[in-house]
Amino acid sequence: MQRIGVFVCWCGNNIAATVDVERVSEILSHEYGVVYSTNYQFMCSENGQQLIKTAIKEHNLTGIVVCSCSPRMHEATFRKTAEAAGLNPYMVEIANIREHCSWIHKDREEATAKAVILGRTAIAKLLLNTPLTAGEVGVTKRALVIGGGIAGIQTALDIAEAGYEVDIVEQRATIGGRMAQLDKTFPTLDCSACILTPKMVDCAQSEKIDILAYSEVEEVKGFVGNFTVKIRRKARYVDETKCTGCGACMNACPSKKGLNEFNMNLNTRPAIYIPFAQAIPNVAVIDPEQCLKLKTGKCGLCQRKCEVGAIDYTMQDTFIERNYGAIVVATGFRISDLKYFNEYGYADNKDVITSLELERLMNAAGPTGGTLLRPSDKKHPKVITFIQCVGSRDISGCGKPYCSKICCMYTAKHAMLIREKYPDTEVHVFYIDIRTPGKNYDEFYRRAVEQYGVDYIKGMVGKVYANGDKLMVQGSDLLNNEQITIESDLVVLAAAIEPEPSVRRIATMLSASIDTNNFLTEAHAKLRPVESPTAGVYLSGMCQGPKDIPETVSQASACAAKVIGLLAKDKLKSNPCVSHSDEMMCNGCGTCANVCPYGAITYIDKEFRLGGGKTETRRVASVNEAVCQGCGACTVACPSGAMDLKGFANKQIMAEVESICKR
Amino acid sequence: MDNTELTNRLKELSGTNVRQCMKCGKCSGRCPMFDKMDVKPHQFVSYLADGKIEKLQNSKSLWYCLSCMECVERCPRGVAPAAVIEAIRESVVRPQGGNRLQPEEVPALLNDEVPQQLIVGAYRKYNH
Amino acid sequence: MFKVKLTQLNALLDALAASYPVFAPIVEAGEANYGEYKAGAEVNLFKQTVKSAKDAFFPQSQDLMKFRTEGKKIDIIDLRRDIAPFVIFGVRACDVKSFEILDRVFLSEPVDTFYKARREKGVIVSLACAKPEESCFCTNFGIDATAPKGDVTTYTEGEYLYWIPNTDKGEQLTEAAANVLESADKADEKAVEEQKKRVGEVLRRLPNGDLDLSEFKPEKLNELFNDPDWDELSQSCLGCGSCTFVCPTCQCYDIRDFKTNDGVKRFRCWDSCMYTDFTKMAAVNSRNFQLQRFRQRFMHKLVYYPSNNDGICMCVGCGRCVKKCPISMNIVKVIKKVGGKKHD
Amino acid sequence: MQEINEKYEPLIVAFCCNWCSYAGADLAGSSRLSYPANVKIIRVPCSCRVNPMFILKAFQRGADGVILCGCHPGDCHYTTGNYYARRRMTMLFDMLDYLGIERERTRVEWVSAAEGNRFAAVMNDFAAKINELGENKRLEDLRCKN
Amino acid sequence: MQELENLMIKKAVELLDGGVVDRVIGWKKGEFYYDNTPATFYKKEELNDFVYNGFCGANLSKYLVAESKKGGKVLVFLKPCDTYSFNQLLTEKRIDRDKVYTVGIECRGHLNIESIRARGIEGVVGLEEKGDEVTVKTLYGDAKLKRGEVMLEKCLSCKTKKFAHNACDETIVLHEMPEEDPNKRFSMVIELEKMTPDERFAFWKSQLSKCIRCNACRNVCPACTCFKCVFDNPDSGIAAKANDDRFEEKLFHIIRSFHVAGRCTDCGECSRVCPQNIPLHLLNRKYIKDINELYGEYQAGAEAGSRAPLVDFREEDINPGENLKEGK
Repeated sequence: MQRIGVFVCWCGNNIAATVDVERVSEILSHEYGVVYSTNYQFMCSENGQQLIKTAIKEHNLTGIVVCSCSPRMHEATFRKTAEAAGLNPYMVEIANIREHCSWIHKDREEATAKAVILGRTAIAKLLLNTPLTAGEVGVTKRALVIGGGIAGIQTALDIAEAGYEVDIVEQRATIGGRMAQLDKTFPTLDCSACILTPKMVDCAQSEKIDILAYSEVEEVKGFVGNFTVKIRRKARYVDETKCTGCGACMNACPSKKGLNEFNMNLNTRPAIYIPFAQAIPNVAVIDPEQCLKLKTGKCGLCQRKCEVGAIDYTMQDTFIERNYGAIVVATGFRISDLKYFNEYGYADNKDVITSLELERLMNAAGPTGGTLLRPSDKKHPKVITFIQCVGSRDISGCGKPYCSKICCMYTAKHAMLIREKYPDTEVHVFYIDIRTPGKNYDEFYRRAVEQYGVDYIKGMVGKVYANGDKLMVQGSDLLNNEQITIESDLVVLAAAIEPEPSVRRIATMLSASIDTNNFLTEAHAKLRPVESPTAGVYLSGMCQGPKDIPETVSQASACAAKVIGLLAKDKLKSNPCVSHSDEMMCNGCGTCANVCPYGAITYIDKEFRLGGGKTETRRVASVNEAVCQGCGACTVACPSGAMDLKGFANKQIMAEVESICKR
Repeated sequence: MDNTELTNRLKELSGTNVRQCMKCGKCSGRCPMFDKMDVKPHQFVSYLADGKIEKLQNSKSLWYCLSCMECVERCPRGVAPAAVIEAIRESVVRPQGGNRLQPEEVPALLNDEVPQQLIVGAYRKYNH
Repeated sequence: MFKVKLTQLNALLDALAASYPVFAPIVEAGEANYGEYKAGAEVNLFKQTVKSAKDAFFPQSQDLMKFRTEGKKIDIIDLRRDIAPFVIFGVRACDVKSFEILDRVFLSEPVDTFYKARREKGVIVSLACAKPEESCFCTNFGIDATAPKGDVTTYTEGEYLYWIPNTDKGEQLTEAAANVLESADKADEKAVEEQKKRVGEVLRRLPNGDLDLSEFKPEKLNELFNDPDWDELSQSCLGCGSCTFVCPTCQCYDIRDFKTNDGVKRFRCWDSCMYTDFTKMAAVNSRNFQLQRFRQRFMHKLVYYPSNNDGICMCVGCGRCVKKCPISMNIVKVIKKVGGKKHD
Repeated sequence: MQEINEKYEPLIVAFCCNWCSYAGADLAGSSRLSYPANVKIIRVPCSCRVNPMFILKAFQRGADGVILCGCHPGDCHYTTGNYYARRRMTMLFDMLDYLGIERERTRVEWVSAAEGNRFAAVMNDFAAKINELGENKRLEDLRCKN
Repeated sequence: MQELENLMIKKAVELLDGGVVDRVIGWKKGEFYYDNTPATFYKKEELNDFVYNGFCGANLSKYLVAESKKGGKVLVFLKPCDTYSFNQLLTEKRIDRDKVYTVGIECRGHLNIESIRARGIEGVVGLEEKGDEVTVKTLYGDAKLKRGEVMLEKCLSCKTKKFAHNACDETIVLHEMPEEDPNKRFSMVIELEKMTPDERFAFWKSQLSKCIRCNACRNVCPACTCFKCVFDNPDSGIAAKANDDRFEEKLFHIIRSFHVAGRCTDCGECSRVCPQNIPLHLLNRKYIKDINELYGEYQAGAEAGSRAPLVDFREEDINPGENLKEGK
């Protein structure tokens, strides 16, 4: 039997002017369960709160209803008041008689009658309240960053800076990611490697950062603050602790025909290789598909050449398991497949290349040593045509519906760099729209046009076909309303970018939601842009959506700030208004987990007594209270009504309905 | 039929959503008959979107379009300029009554110069 | 004996309805059920009603009382109402017999006053069967479907409904319908006799007209209870209540409260021993498995009730459950299987 | 008819999600935008918390109209809640309509925390509609009326 | 039919003998040919009572929920429409697939004794099926009927005679089964939609007022496998046992159809078992039709593991009631 206290607030004149507060507290004092009812000028004031505290103690109240302003305003205040008087803070209900009553109704009778009903409804709900306690869980003070590109590096560095340990898991043999492949960066045109590699070195040197390169996440268990992650360390066949990165093995290797992924397959590398000069870790790796020793058992030259004995052909994948408090996804992007765009002849003509290939062709460490030469005949191209929006903004099903965001800027960069270095080169750019929002971005693009004389053509290319050693680029020039054909030596496609495909697997493991384009979904597009809806999972860089380097770095740091905020806590206090499943009624059908945006629901097998000495094992839902955010989607999806929401239980809401409808 | 009604009817007849066009001009970039056309393929889409039907109905382009579907095939927005042209063409042809190309007339019209595609297109255009 | 043309059935009912509320087999959305007759209603005397006639005396839901809280006071309000005499029309012999079975439960001490009030005011107009069905097995329970009792007995033959008052109540009813009823003659009496003979012949060859009930004796209660065949018989039972709700003799009920906008109403409603919450008590349920509940139904009808009521079975062979069971499991199959072997 | 309408005081239950619509109602309040007093609001965490059972319960108890307000699609505090609510309510409304129950008695509106004006306008409009429709007869439970 | 039955028995014997399964779920002969009962057979000899004739409309898949909790493996015979329920139960993890051996069987549509009675043919004591003809023996003489006249509603508007994907370990099909049009089942729904709200209200009022709350529809429904139904749970706030007010039936049937919306495979059992012959399938089909139209074609149970439309969404879904506005 509850003992309820009712406190009607005048809110000065805000409520009292239109609601007869005296009468409201009088009428409510007769409600079932109410043992004390009063009214006061300002309940939220020091004195008002004292009044409540005294009443709770004097009348042994088990719950209170405050008829006042919106719960969004002072629910927290009155919960604290109740707690201070020894009452469970969730035994407090607010009847909103200001915003929802006194402020909107002029008729005093009408407003008073409504206030009574709202008060009565709050009492009806409170009668069914149960004390709730916020759960507490510890936090493992270590973060995992999945992906070692600029996003992952920046996030890891910032977290390490704050004093927390971070692991970077990188699927490739080195960290650095896509940015390491770039030549120059817009809009300042500084050398990509020059700004990236120091950060890579910082990572390697940080005591707090553990780089797990050539590794993949295998399994994720747990929840915010308490993840357990199994990581596969792929066999390198080179002992990381011994290898000095001297490169002797590379020279010794007889199998030199492997395509160099770092150079976008534009040249070759040996079977044992270091991806690039500044690789971190600077350790060789053997391509098992290419290595003669691993394939045929005959060779072993590199092992003989290695002075430190780092090479081990018997190496196997190993697994490690670590605990983390937070997980950052920074899996990045790749260039999308152009197989549906044969009108541009990418597959048929060596001299039709993607922009990322052009980066390598222009880079001093690239296949041509930085001299721009056509892949086909190694001649200097005299006419270069760029095509924008290849596969972006395409809803025909062949490409991506979104704008890849970075192409306008990097194309302007390429055009400018080429005109700068090879002034005799003619550069044309077919564009649909030029999108250059960003600090100094539009100025940059205009410089390409005005200062470097790049020919921008508003229109799209219809087809590219070879004519001798020339590439004929036929397209429309919409401003001149002409169809033009440009005889070019090199065609560069600004291909759409897409999320790194492995992200799908990772998102599933993390139960982080993913959109139709495979970009991870943020918890709130505007207000929580670096968090996944799954608590404890954060998003950094391109995995969340197309963005350039400055934006990636800012997001990475924002993400780090969020992670630090989490790791700084010793305990996580969870919102106690969460779902819970009545195991006796749960069918284990799996419907609830389908609608849970947070992956808070799992299923466990449990034994039940059936009576008559019989038992049976049933699959039942189990809600992780630390992860559940209390939206209630599962409660309605559940056909048996086993799922209910604490604080907003079925019975409570129905009691409110009944109370309102009582005439 | 007032203009809005006609425009809507033609939009419906074309079966394509002209609002999806992002004005990239790829259709015109691909069109093999571009030079012969007074109104260009991309303009068919934007004129229809704007309800400028008369201009389209009076254009020579109507009769130059081969219905080769080059413009349709790789439109990134799933718009079909050829279908727009077809719709406009029908709006002109239908009121003319039965003066269409008959199958038996085709052999006489054939010679080595005429591209196959044109014959296919002609059937499509004049024989329904 | 009186008669009225079947085409004048509604006129007859209108005449009765002028003085009494009349419950008759009314067709609604293709099915016949007892319902209050209103002028123009479609009455079908040839179709077996889905629900039995027991609703007239023992409605599926019935208000008992109401609690009203005012402030912190509680008022208890009796919801018993005076019942005016009413007519229940077209009751077949099996259903007439079922009233006797219900009476033994509700009218023995302590008397169920709600039932008694209705039972006393009911005027029963019975109807002889003209065309028994294969599902009928009333003959096993000493019922003559051609000669139902009741305050008035009626027959449908040819184009007439024949009307024979049996009791004072029946005579009064005849008065009320005097304007519609005409006197019958010798030929009419002969027609009725011939129908009885004809139908009697059909009743004799009913496929389940002669079941062996000899095994169901109180002294064999334990053996019957422990019969291993209950398992198989109950295995496919869905646990729905259709057999119990169409049954004229099932009389289990539940008492529930309903929160209205003005206090709490306490009502009773039919319960079914097939339901999982049957005999659910505060702490436990004594029948946790469908086998137990299934067995309860048939043991009740064939053993428990007869042992307390002079050997009378709690079944009238109306065949409704035989027709309506979703999985075609029924009392006949139970009698044949369990009663078909010795329990010593 | 006129007489009955005069006596008839429609009862409207409004379920509002805590993050958008309830805040929108608060804003309507602080902007002193009035709407009929027979609209009573029940706060729920998200529109997806609203079970069709609640709506039917309200009608059973004598409500004449039920409205559900949530964040605009895409703006859900819990990212996807209102998408589920949208499908559920679409289905429920279809069924009520199919059973011949007046389609205007139930409604879903998306009201953001900034749309105080809209909240008041929606409630005024809905209340006027329910007033026009008259008493809820098709989904009433007579036991609740006396 | 006889040939099919023989093959089924042969298959059952083979699997029992081979130790693949230790019991068989099928139909057991009744008294009158039309009253077959679902039953479990443990021994070869018991299969003498095994039957497969035109009155095996009952969907056996729901029994597997309880069966797969027991030890051993069970053989079940599934008609094409039953395989959808089976898959749906797999989706909802109600059946342990490893404990069930499924044999899909040919179906020509099953018969309805109620339809035969509704034709005034009473006292049916036996039947004979020959091709498309059904001979009915009654206490009052014989009658001949066409199969198509007396089929179960669910068979008259059969959605498909194709087995659901991956549902059957093997199939026994002797004759080619006709292609069915999955949309023909919506004709009555469309007819109702065309009525005015008043007419619809009158229709449903008349139909639902017959409901006796026997729960047969719920208990037979393969989508209703809750340990405790909300209507039996006093804590749910809507528990009810009796038709105390007309509102109850509406509430019961609205909530029940809503709970199975997107999960109902349209097996038609609810209507088959209703003692008052309420066309309950029309409620479920309304949901199916609306889901198909608003959220894309979806057949529950076609694919085990598929995501039900009500636990899914698209950003561009319509707003509630939008499809009901005047003129739409």
